[in-house]
Amino acid sequence: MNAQLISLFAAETFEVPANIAFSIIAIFMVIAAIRVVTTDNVVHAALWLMVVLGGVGLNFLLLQAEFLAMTQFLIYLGAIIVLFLFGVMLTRAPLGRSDDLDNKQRPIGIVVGLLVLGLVSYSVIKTFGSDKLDFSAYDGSQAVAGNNRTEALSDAIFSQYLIPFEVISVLLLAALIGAIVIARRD
Amino acid sequence: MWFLTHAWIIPALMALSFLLILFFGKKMPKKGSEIGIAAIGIAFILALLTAGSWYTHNNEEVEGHGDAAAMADVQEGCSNEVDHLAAEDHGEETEDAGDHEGEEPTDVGDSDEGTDDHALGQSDSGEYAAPAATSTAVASEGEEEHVTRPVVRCAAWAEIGTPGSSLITWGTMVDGQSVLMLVVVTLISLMVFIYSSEYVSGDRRYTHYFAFLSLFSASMLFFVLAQSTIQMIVGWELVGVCSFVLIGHWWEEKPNSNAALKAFLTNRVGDIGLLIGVAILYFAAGRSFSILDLNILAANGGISHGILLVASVCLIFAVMSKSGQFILHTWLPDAMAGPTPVSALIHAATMVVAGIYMVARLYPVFFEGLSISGSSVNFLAIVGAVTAMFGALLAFVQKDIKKVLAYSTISQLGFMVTALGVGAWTAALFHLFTHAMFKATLFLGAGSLSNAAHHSFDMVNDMGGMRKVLPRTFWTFIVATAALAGIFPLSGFWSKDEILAGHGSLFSAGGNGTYHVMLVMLLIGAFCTAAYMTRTIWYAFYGEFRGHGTPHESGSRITVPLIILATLGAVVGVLNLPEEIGPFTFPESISLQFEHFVEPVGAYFPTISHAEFNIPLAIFSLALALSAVLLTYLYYWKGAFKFLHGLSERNRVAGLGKTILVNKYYFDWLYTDVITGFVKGPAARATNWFNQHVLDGIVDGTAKGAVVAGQFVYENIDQKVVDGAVNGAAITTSEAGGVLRHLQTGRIQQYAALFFAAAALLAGVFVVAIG
Amino acid sequence: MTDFLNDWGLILITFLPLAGALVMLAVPKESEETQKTIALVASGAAFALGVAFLINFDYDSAGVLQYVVDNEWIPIINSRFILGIDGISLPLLALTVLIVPLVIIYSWNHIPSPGNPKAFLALILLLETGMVGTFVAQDLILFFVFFEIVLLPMFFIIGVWGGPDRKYASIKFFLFTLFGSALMIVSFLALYFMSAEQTFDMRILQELGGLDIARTTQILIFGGMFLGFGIKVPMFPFHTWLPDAHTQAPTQGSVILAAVLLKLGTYGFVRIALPLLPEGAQWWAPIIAVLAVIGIIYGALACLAQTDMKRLIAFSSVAHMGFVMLAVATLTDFGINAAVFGMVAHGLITGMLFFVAGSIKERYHTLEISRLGGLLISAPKLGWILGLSAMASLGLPGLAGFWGEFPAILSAYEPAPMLSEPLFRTLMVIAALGTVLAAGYLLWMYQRTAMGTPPEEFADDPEITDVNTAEWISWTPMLLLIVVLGFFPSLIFNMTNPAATAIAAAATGG
Amino acid sequence: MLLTQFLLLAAILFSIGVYGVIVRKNGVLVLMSVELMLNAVNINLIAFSTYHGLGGQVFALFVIAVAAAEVGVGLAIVLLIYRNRRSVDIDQLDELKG
Repeated sequence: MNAQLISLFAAETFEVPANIAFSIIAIFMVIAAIRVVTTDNVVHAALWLMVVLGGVGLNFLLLQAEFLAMTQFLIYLGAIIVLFLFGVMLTRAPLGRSDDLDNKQRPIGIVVGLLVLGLVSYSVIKTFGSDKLDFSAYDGSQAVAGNNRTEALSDAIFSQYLIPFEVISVLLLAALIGAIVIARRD
Repeated sequence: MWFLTHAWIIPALMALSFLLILFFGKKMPKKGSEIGIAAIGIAFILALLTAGSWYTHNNEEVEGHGDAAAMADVQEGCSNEVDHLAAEDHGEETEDAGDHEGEEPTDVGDSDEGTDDHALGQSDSGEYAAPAATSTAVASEGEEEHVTRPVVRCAAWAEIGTPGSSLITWGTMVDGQSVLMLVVVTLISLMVFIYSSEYVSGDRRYTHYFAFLSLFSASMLFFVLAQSTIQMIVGWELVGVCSFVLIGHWWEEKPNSNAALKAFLTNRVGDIGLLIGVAILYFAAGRSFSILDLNILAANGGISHGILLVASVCLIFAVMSKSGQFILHTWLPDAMAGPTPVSALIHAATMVVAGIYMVARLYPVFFEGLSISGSSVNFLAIVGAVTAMFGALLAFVQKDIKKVLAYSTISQLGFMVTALGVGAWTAALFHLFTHAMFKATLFLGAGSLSNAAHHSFDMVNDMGGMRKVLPRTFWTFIVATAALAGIFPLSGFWSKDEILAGHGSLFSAGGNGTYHVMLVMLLIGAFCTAAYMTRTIWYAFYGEFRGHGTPHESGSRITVPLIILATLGAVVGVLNLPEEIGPFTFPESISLQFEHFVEPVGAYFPTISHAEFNIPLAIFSLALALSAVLLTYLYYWKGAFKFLHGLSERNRVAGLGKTILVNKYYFDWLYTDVITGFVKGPAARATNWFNQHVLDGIVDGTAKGAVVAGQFVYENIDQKVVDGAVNGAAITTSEAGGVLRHLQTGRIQQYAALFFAAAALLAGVFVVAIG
Repeated sequence: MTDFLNDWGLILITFLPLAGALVMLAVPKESEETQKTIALVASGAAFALGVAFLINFDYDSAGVLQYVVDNEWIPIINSRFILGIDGISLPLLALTVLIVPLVIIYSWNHIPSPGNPKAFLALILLLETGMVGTFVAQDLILFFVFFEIVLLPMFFIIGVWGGPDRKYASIKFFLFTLFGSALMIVSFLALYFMSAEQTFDMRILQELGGLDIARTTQILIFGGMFLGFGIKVPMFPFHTWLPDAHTQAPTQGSVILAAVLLKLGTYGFVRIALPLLPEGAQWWAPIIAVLAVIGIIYGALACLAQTDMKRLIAFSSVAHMGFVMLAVATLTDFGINAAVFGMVAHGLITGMLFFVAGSIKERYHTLEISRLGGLLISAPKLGWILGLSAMASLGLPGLAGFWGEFPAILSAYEPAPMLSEPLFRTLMVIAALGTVLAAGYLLWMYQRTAMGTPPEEFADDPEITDVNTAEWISWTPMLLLIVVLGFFPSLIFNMTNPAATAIAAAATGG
Repeated sequence: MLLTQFLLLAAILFSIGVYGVIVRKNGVLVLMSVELMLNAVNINLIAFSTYHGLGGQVFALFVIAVAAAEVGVGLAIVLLIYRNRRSVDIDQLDELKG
């Protein structure tokens, strides 16, 4: 497939089903997210979170960031959720329902949340209005074909963003060690 | 010629011997003494060969004329003046005789043929006018022109100052005077080395002893051969330090190390004079240390009289310390704390005459500076005469045989200095020569005596009647004493008489000036010398043995050197027989040989006149000496002059005199207790107090002041004014905080809510108002 | 080889020790042998370079700077990174790179308490960089930087490894020298702003010869330098930090302090103050000479009152540096030659004396002269070495000390034409008197410590042993040099003479 | 597809996350809310990257990495708190109270 074909595919053929898919996914995600912050079962919260994260991954796919999507599935769904579940269990959180998961700031939380939402929505709509997505920036200077987008990504990581990448690796290492140091029994 | 140009081998050999003994001595079968004896033996033979070589060189027909020819053996670059002369002479020569090879002085190098050719070339090309700076002596004598041709070799030592004109050199300056000293030093050293191998055998530091004896010989020879004054300083100080080490040879005992220190420090005091004198002469001679330059300039009016006077007074100061002249003589008797052979070598025969040698070496400086000619008094002569007389008086009250000899040495050195002071240059050196022989004999004899008397030198309490047990020591001692007293025909008679005649006073004529007072003082000194030596012989050899144990004669390694030296001391007088004694005339071939050998004639030496031998003076001084011997003999042996016995106890004046003598004119008290005591005690303590309290006090005070000021600033300004403002602000803040603290719930989530709300509001302001 | 030396020689010799110090930081604290080896290798490499310089140096043109390195450094103040050596720098450079390895060898088994060879050796290497840099820097700011670098390691060496009173001594040392440095940098800045070129380049400034600065200004600027350098020398009356610092410093510190650090001051006078400010120098010369001679006599008298051996040697430094300063103050070629020789000789001899004193302290645990005695019996070789050093110190001919002392006295007889002859001649006589006092205090010290029989308390002390291997290795080169320089002074004078002649000419405006 | 739809979705998720952070008492749940916010940001990043090149994706990747680290450390802290206090109630952590 050449670049033209992709853009064609993206622009027209895929337009409607993608929008439909997005709507469904978005609804599920919003519901799931709300459940995450409102459910009274910790384990359920984790499971709902899984739904949200999966939705995010699907969104990535829609945005044609397939590598990121894969990463999202692998790391979030695979690793982080497991980590949360471990956390839940290790802290002896009540596995069933409990009435004591929220504090008394619910009104404040709602106000602040809506405030943030309103403001962000206002500025997003005001700024971008009805801009259409085009994926031309992905192709940029290089002719992209097949898997080459991932290739370009890796190129970007290991050339332009090499130093941040290294810093992140060190950070990961530090976090790893830090976590061990903090959590170990001594 | 080879020996004259390579005289440096002799001191180098001894220095090598020093190093060998120091590093390998202890491993040798005889602990290093054999290295020393072998080295000094070779050195002695070399010195004799050098002397022979000099004799031939000196008697060679002088080819060519003028000083340039005389200085032809001076290596290029060793002396600016000589180079100057040579260039001048050479210039004239090439003018007159165009056929000459034109051998430039620059390529002389070290080839002796070159210089000889140069001289030959001159003789070929006929007569030349003497250059400007020529010696009038040569010309005025008229007859045959005998000019001394010193052989000078040098090497660059260092260059300080404008390149090309301020080279400091070291090297050898060989002429009769230095050859004489070479022989004296090596001869006495050889005898002392042999003597020591028995005398100090089994000593705790036998090897070191020989090492430093070698080093001493090396330094002394280095000094004697010096080509520049700075080299003289080096040699001068090095012999000083060897003397220090050897006097303090048995440093475990405090008095010995005290004596060593005293010797070194006293010499250091004199060295101030040497350093300053040399500095003055260096600049006066146009930045040159070369002895030849100095002498040529001084002898020919190249240096102003005033400068020469100051320089010679400074140098006399140095002579006072090194040669034990009043008022810096006090170290010499104490120096007897060292082993006896050391006293013989260093403190009688060689090192102490370094001062005499230095004056003789730089004689033009003194001759011109002190106006010796035609005068009747000068500083040098006074110092010498005073020393000669008062030193001899001191010898009377000593109980220690070595101290008697030490004062005798001081007195005899006084004779030499006086001789130099009155212009009797040859006489001084001749006396130096003869004195070295018989005084070494006396010291070594004293050592032999103490060997028998259980290492005591107290002749009053531990000796007596030794003549039967120590016959060889006795007879050599007698001969040397007679020589010292100046009994005809032993060597001392001839040399002393020459000195006396040189005063140009009382019966004699032909001296450089008329030094009446000095002559009288020397005659008193000579009288005393004969008397105290007779006294010494009485105490040591006659009467009953007062010590304990059974004394015995020393071994052959002690007695053989004694016999050799005594023989020499007896006969060397013939080396300088006068030309005529009354009706007798000695053939030229045997008269005044010493003078011809030693005394330089030429541009680098002043014109001095020589006194004739004078029969009335000789008879008078001989009579004085004999009468002294006789009177003392009567006093001690026959118990005559009863009223004199115990006089000092009865008579106030005599008692006072004796007290003064016993206390050595209070010089020791003055130096040790008053001056040194003051410097070491109050002066040093005051300085230290000043340092600790005043200077350090200022420093510490400043620091403390800074701290106090800081504290003041801190307490008043910082704490009250600045802090006041700060505190005021703080109090306000704190009260406001008290109000606001209720906002601080510690609940993170509240903070988060506030944070998000605030952020959203702020962003809203931006978006709505600006965007 | 020549190219290499030209391009890299001076940079390497200056910074190799620093590199060694940095490498040493990476070595774990426990592996002391490695640390010592690194220190030795670094300073040894510097020494090898020093030897290469000595061999390749062009002695015929010792009066001009050689091996010049000239790079941009701080363009905003027109300060450049200029290194170079001439006949004045070279002997001192050689002395420095010789002494430091010897000190490190000596430290092999003499690390002073409280131990920690890593820090100790690293500080010594840092010190070496500072000292070498001072001798080769040809830019005033660069010179100042190196001059100050020296201060800190020495402060720590005294303050950490010193004797019981180390805090007082180290702070005194630090503040004293810092005070001088402050005035010195002010002088440098004044020189910069006053001179036409607005540069710190000593070569240019020397060429200008202060011609464009008014006489009174020169005198003031020289005054600042006088304090800065004079404190370091140290000259009377700024010397009081020296005895305390020496007494409290560990042996190695004392040796470096005496051997090299004091020379920074005199070197500053010769290299900077005299040629850059001729008229100031001529005004100050009599004052310097008088203070120098007071220092000679004063130091000697103070020595006589000391009861502690190290303190005595410290005061003798005051006296000896007095000779050096007297020679400098004559403003003659003779004097400056004598001064540089005197610096080298004093470095070797007093360094040696401090080494011996340190070894005695280690064996006897005291330096109280009245308690010592009989060293020649207890440890004969140590005693002889002390004797030789003492003899060299009192200016015995045939040993190195003489060639610093005698020419100094000599030069005072005929100072530069614009100086008062009677004054300098009087000073000459007084200075000569100082040589007698020097003999006095050194020999009395020697008599009381080395001669006689050992006192009861030390009679059979098994700790009192003779010179050991490390000591032999570190001392032999110094002892040899003391003797060799005594007989062949031209080894030094060959280097210094052309340079000294040039400086004397610059200082007298000729 | 419009850019805005993704951005709005992200905004909603973010606000919900903010709500969760403010309201939830259990430490683990707070962390989950934080994850919500981070994912919202990621969506934004990817959406914008369609305009501006791969940088956005790269940063999203980094955010994921950092989030993983954050979760790790955060959970460790929560664990520690639990171990010390037998509770993960954030309400009780009021040492910061003035």
